[in-house]
Amino acid sequence: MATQSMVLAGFGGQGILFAGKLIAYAGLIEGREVSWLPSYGPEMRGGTANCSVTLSDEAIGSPLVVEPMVLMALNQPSLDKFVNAVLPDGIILADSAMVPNIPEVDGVKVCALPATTMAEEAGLKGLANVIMVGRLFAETGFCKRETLDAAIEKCVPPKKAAMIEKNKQALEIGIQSAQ
Amino acid sequence: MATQSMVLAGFGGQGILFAGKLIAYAGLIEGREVSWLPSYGPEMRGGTANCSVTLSDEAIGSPLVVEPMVLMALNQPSLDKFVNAVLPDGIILADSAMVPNIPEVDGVKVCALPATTMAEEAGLKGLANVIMVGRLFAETGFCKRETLDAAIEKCVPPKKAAMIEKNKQALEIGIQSAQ
Amino acid sequence: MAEKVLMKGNEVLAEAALRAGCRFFFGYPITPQTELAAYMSKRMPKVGGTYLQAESEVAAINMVYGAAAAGARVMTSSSSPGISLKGEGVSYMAGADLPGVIINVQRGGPGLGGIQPSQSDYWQATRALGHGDFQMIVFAPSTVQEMADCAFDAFDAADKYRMPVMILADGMLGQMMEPVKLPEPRESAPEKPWATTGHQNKRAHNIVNSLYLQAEDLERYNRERFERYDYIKEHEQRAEEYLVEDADIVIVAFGASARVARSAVMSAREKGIKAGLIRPITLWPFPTKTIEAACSHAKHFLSVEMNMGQMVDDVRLAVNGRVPVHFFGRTGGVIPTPPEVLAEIEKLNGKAGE
Amino acid sequence: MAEKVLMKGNEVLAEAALRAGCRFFFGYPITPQTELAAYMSKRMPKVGGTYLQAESEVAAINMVYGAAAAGARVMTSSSSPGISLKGEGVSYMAGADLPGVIINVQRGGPGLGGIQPSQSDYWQATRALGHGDFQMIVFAPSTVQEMADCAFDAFDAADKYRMPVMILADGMLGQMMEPVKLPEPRESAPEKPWATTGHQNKRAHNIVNSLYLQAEDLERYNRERFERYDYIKEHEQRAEEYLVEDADIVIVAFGASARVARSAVMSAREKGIKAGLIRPITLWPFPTKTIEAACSHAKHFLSVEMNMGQMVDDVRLAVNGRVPVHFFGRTGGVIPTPPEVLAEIEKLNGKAGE
Amino acid sequence: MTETAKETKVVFERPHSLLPVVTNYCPGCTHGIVNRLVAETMDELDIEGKTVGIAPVGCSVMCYDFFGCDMIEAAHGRAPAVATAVKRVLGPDSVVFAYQGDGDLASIGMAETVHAATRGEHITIIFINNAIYGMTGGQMAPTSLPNQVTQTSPYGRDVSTAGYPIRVCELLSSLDGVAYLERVTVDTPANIRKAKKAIKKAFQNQVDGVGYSLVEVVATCPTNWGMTPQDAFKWMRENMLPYYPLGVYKDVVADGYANAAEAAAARAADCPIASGSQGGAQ
Amino acid sequence: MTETAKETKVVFERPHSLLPVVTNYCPGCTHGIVNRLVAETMDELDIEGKTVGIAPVGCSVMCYDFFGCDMIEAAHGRAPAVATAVKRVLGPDSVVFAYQGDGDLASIGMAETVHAATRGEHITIIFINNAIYGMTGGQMAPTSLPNQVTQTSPYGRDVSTAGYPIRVCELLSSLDGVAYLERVTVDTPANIRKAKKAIKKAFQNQVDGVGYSLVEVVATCPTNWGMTPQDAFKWMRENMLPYYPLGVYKDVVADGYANAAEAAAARAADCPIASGSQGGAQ
Amino acid sequence: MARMTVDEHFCKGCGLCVDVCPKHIIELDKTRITPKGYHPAHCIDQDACTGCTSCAIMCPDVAITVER
Amino acid sequence: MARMTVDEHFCKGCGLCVDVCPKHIIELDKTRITPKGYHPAHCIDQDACTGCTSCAIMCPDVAITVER
Ligand SMILES: Cc1ncc(C[n+]2csc(CCOP(=O)(O)OP(=O)(O)O)c2C)c(N)n1
Ligand SMILES: Cc1ncc(C[n+]2csc(CCOP(=O)(O)OP(=O)(O)O)c2C)c(N)n1
Ligand code: SF4
Ligand code: SF4
Ligand code: SF4
Ligand code: SF4
Ligand code: SF4
Ligand code: SF4
Ligand SMILES: [Mg+2]
Ligand SMILES: [Mg+2]
Repeated sequence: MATQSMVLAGFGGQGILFAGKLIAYAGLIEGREVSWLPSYGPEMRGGTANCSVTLSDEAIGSPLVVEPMVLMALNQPSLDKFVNAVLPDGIILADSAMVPNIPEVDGVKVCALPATTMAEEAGLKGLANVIMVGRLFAETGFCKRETLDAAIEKCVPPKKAAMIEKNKQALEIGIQSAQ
Repeated sequence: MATQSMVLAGFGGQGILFAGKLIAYAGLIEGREVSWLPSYGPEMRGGTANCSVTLSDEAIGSPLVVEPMVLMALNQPSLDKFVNAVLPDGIILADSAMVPNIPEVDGVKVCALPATTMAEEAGLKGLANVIMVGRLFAETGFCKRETLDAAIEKCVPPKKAAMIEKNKQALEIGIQSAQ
Repeated sequence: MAEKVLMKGNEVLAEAALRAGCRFFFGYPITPQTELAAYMSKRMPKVGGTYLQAESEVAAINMVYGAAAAGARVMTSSSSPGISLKGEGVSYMAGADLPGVIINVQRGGPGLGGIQPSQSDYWQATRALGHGDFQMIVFAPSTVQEMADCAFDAFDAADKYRMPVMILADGMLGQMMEPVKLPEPRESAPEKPWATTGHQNKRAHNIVNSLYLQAEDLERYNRERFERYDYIKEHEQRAEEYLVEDADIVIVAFGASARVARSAVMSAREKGIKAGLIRPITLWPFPTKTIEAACSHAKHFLSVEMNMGQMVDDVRLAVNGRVPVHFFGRTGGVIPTPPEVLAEIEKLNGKAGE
Repeated sequence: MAEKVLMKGNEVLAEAALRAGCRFFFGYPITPQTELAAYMSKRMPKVGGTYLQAESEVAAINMVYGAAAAGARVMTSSSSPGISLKGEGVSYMAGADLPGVIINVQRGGPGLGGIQPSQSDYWQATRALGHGDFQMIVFAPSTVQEMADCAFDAFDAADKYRMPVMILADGMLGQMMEPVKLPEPRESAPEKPWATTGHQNKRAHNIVNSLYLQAEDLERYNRERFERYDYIKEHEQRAEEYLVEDADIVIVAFGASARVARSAVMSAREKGIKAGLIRPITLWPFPTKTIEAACSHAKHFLSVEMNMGQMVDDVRLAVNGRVPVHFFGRTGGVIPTPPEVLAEIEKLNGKAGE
Repeated sequence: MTETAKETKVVFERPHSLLPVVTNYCPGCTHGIVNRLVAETMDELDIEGKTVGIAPVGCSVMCYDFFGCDMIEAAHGRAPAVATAVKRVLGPDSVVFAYQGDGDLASIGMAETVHAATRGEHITIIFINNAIYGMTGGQMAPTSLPNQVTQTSPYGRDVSTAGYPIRVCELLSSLDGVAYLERVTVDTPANIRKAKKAIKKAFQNQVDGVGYSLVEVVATCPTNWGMTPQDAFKWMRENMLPYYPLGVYKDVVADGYANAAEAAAARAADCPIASGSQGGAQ
Repeated sequence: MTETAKETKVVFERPHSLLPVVTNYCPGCTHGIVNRLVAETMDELDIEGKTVGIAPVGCSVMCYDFFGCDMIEAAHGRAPAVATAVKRVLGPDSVVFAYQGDGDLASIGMAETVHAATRGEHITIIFINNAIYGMTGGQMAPTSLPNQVTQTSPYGRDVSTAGYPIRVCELLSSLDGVAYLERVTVDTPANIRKAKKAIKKAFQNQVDGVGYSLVEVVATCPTNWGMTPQDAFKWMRENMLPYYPLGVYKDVVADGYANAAEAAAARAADCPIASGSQGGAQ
Repeated sequence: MARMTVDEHFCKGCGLCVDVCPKHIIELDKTRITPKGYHPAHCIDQDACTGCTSCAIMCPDVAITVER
Repeated sequence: MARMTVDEHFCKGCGLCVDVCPKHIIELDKTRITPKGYHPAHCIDQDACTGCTSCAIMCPDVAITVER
């Protein structure tokens, strides 16, 4: 499979880094080369957070994704910041509950889904990020389906069994949203 | 006049650095190149002190005199330390009141004078160092006679007029001791 | 065999140090090495070790000095401004022949600078972290896996040669996660008969010291130390070569920038340009032998750094005029991109025939 | 015209700084720069200036930072271990574009080392006193007279280029007395509209700062600074040449060791050996032009230093492989003697025809 | 505002000395309150134009962008040294303050803190004690409480290995150079008014040449304590205030002296040389 | 000695823990006396074999050659940091002491001093306050008296610019980690005996795990004070002792606690988290 | 007639003003989100405002102006 | 029968023992100078020595041994 390069971005607290980790673990489980790089911004709170994730079958050079195949944006400033960097034939996923203004982009597929609202409605508050990952899977098939569940088991501490279930649910909602 | 290189050495408190300064000032007054370098030993008190003095008509290279033309030794350890470094045709001046054991050295002139005793007898306690400079002048003529007095006036603060006189006296005693 | 896990570079440095037998960590918080200290504070109490947050970087390095004197495997970590404060202490370690590992997860400078990744402490690490004639061995890992491996090598080298050893990382390597297979924990610890552990009335007292008031004594000790350095230069140079064998254009890059350079070399090869990469793994001793070997076919050297041009001096010293040496760098925390480096390669390729 | 007086190098640095308009001195005692601070403590109160003994070298350099920010001509002095502690502060000065003069009266290292003269902080001074991409101008006087002159040049350069400037002396120069003609006191002080003096409600607030959280901003400031550095490299290189014109063997030496080398060159010439001396007066910028010019006739370069070989790298970089470059040094506080250096020259002379 | 302006006037607005800049502080962070109090003080004493502020390294590092006076960003912990020099250069007519966090002031900067205090520098220190390293993400501070969980005391601060918190006002109170020390907090409007009074006094002391003044503000860090701003105040009241009692720890004027120098002289009255009645050593 | 040995026995001789080495101290310097007292203590407590001493940078730098125990020479001012680490490595069975001058301990090393104290490190500090930088030739120390003439206060220490001397025992007494602080002097055999008692107690405390102990010795520097050893003692008695009163400044055991930890806990009794009755922040 | 206004450019939705208002007339507007991602405070009953300034004194972001 | 002896290898002639001896039986020997340049202390009346050890306690250079 070709190298997948992604940028995930949103407000701090929206679970951007966790979403990236989930994807990275999926790569790891499938034995691929993986890198995950957070933007560790200014040494203070607030503002936006983003991370670069790369999955590849070859050794990964720079882990900083400047021109992503995939942009996952959970707020407006993040979308605005990265929208023009997405590669031709790339894909943009935006949480339309948080991003009022989602533009069309030539040669790029844009998926808008109200993940935050969907999460709240499903009793999965705070898991919009995972819904987005589900949708990303549905759109790109960046890994096998079962790998995703395994990745969640890696990323959520075993003690929090209930959370594992909820995460899987969120994933499924995201996947289903593509139908 | 050729370059004169000297090492003056003794216990701390015997006025070694002052003697060197006197000689250096004599050189300065006569418009020569001059350097004066103390050994600033370990950062604690006690032990021996020495300094290198060079007078020259050309720019002075290393101010550290390793092979002196003149060694002025005011105690035994200092004499022992430097005696073998003196150049052929050089001269050693030793205060025989402080240096019990003054060897002969091939090709080097050795002058022993009991400067400390002479100083005490003349009521010039603490000026053995200047007596030694006087003798050095008598032996080598490293400057003009009147320059020596001028050097003393430079080195002793004008406030201490009495000291200036005593220093001049000590010089004279040193000079006379060579007759 | 241990399975691969995803971990941040900073955490891997910490975990690998523990596995290498490090039981004493003294540090002071600073971005972007935070996770390293946080990890240590969690794990040390569990393994009977000591995590101590010192009052400052100055105190931390002097604690390293003390723990090393007492015979421990000990480490500190910081980032650029904090490393500057350790200069005196590291010089004391060198002067007293004490082993210890210092981690610098570099950020942009000078001054408070920024907190984005940088390589602008190269000179400080390889030439003069402190005053006086001394060197440290400097490892420059380029992947999270290599960070784990370097930690072992660093402790071993420190003890073997009785000297401070630095791992020069940067914010990118420290913050990123990659799969890593952690080395098996080390059991045995080296003997240190010189350590000040209390003589138990069984031997003469040991002294750990760097003061020699007689210049001749100090010179003798310095020369002995430099004989060790010569041995290290001969035996410990390390570099990775990537497509260098037939390369016209040889990039030299370490750490984070080497990853970027590697991508650029791949692209260049795709375009038919014979580019290659020498990646120093030890910055001191600098892998001069590898550079020299490449002089036979290289038409250009290009040093790619995340600074204003520092390692390029070492490349020039090794090349010694035989081939032109060029520099490309970004500073202040900007990470160069593969296309930028590729553009430099293409520029040189244009010149190659001249 | 002022008459010549006999003064110690340390005292001359102090007096000349005062005459150059320095009215703020912050220091911490250390041998062998003691007389400098003592002199300042005597004289400053008499001229309405401030002598303040700081609690440490760290505090002292940060006081220099503060005084410079407030627009003063300010200086600190120390010796090797104390200079290491100033690294962070100097890097901050560079990052905030603050002028100030730092004196290093070097002693033997590493560690506590010794108190005899040394040149083993060359790399630290010219490459990396602190973290990050920055440089200082470094003056290396070789006589007491030149110490007086350098003090003026140092303050002027610091203000002109808004950067820290170092005078790199050593224990020998600091402790020795030579005749000196002190420069006339300077009257005018440069305008510093950027200084934080209180805006008196007349202008926007001034900020002295080195923090740039956006990597691109930090890069821009760094690049601007390096453009200044390039200008300085072009315009401020200084060196003295002695019998270089026809020399086969060109010694490169600065400060105290240049005096020794000069004696050796004289002896060599007496023996009919065509030796010459290039004496860098600025160590950064290094006088590469002078070195390069000598490449046309030199058969050998010999770098003579009071360390284990540091400046020799800069000579090699300038020579760039055109001529063999050799090194002779003593370390730990041992001052090389003219006969030793002569012996090295003779050795090279034997090779000269090869 | 324009319509109602005839009848009403503005009774609270942003002080002039606080620039209209959005701070980098987290929501509910006490740094913002204290920044404002300092700015109000500058306005009320009309000293913005002759004041130079020193920003620390800590969450308040960028206060150089917030205060209207001239500002200097100091190295971590060295603000007192920087302030010392600035005051020496600009002289008694200037006003120099440093704004520091607990890591900055009481850990790495302890030597500079003690020495600026003992020298009796005519400067004002505003000290924010939030029991944590805020900027770097919540490590243990010298003032973190026993058993307090932080990033680097994950099992709670174990005083047997990590040591005891430092009470800064108590520590500095023995030093002769110190004129005024008060510990305040800002959890309610009433306490904020008291804090303001203390801060104003600390600046006024400088204007009057009384000596070194420091105000310690017991503060919160909602983000790194992992609490809402409201809960953070509650936790602070319950745990920090018993450990760091509010109040005046030193006030030489209240003690009946004109300034720190007079108080120090009284304390050294038995010492001949200190009383000037005898030549020095040497 | 051999002849008279039948009838007499040696009642005073060089302690075993003090090697038969001529020190670098000046004639009449109190460093020599205190070095001996430390060595006697090691002999009497039989701890030479498990003791590691930390030498400072100062006139006593070379005490690594004088003491019979293992020795480490620390960077100027950093002895407490070095001692901290050594003690942590060697554990409670070891004895670690630092021997420091006033420049070393109270100037450049102030942060390390305060923090080792507040951490309650189980170490012993012997602090020689001779009101001067001896080793570097007589510069002003943080403890130099007001008006004292030194190389860098040539017109007498002007407290208005050079600041006030620091009283170290008073300063450290507010810190919870501290178990024992006493100020002594060594100008007479009687005072030397008292000093010995204090030093021995400071070591015994460490053996017993009571906590951080520091003994400040008001000392002389005949050389840099420019006096005979005898006159130096006189000057010290007249000027230093009024400024630095002798006595015990803290003794948690005398206060009825088993150790510093107990005393600290009592002081923090009102603070829920410090008393362990509540979880931490976060 | 008193009046408090919140400058949403500065407000970070910390809610400290909400708790401190003796008249309980401040709320965070959960329906809105500022460009920085916060729910801004606003006065829900201007007429009840006494102009006591408590909210403004408490506000860490100096987002509140009070007129009276 | 008490006895004090001075080891001249250590004595620096500081005179502190001289002042402290209650029997006034210690003097510096002005006629002699040690290799380090000091006039060493010596007991001028061993019979008067009480062995009180004051001199030894005071001696900064641990040059004195006292027997009793
Ligand atoms: C020399 C140095 N060491 C460490 C740091 C990293 N650092 C930045 S802020 C900070 C601590 C901030 O804590 P505090 O002073 O309590 O301020 P707060 O953020 O809590 O307001 C540290 C350790 C640095 N910038 N420089
Ligand atoms: C970093 C550093 N700064 C300064 C010095 C120089 N220095 C050596 S000893 C000393 C002060 C000694 O004074 P003190 O601690 O009072 O000890 P004393 O000699 O009086 O016993 C200083 C400043 C040094 N060696 N290292
Ligand atoms: S991290 Fe804490 S101290 Fe820093 S701004 Fe946020 S709440 Fe305030
Ligand atoms: S200089 Fe002073 S402190 Fe140092 S050894 Fe001499 S008398 Fe003692
Ligand atoms: S206190 Fe200020 S920042 Fe917080 S919600 Fe109210 S207006 Fe907004
Ligand atoms: S001014 Fe007083 S009454 Fe009005 S909104 Fe603010 S707190 Fe409430
Ligand atoms: S006290 Fe000791 S050193 Fe001093 S004179 Fe007496 S024996 Fe000698
Ligand atoms: S032991 Fe006592 S009596 Fe004997 S010499 Fe010493 S001080 Fe005098
Ligand atoms: Mg804090
Ligand atoms: Mg002292």
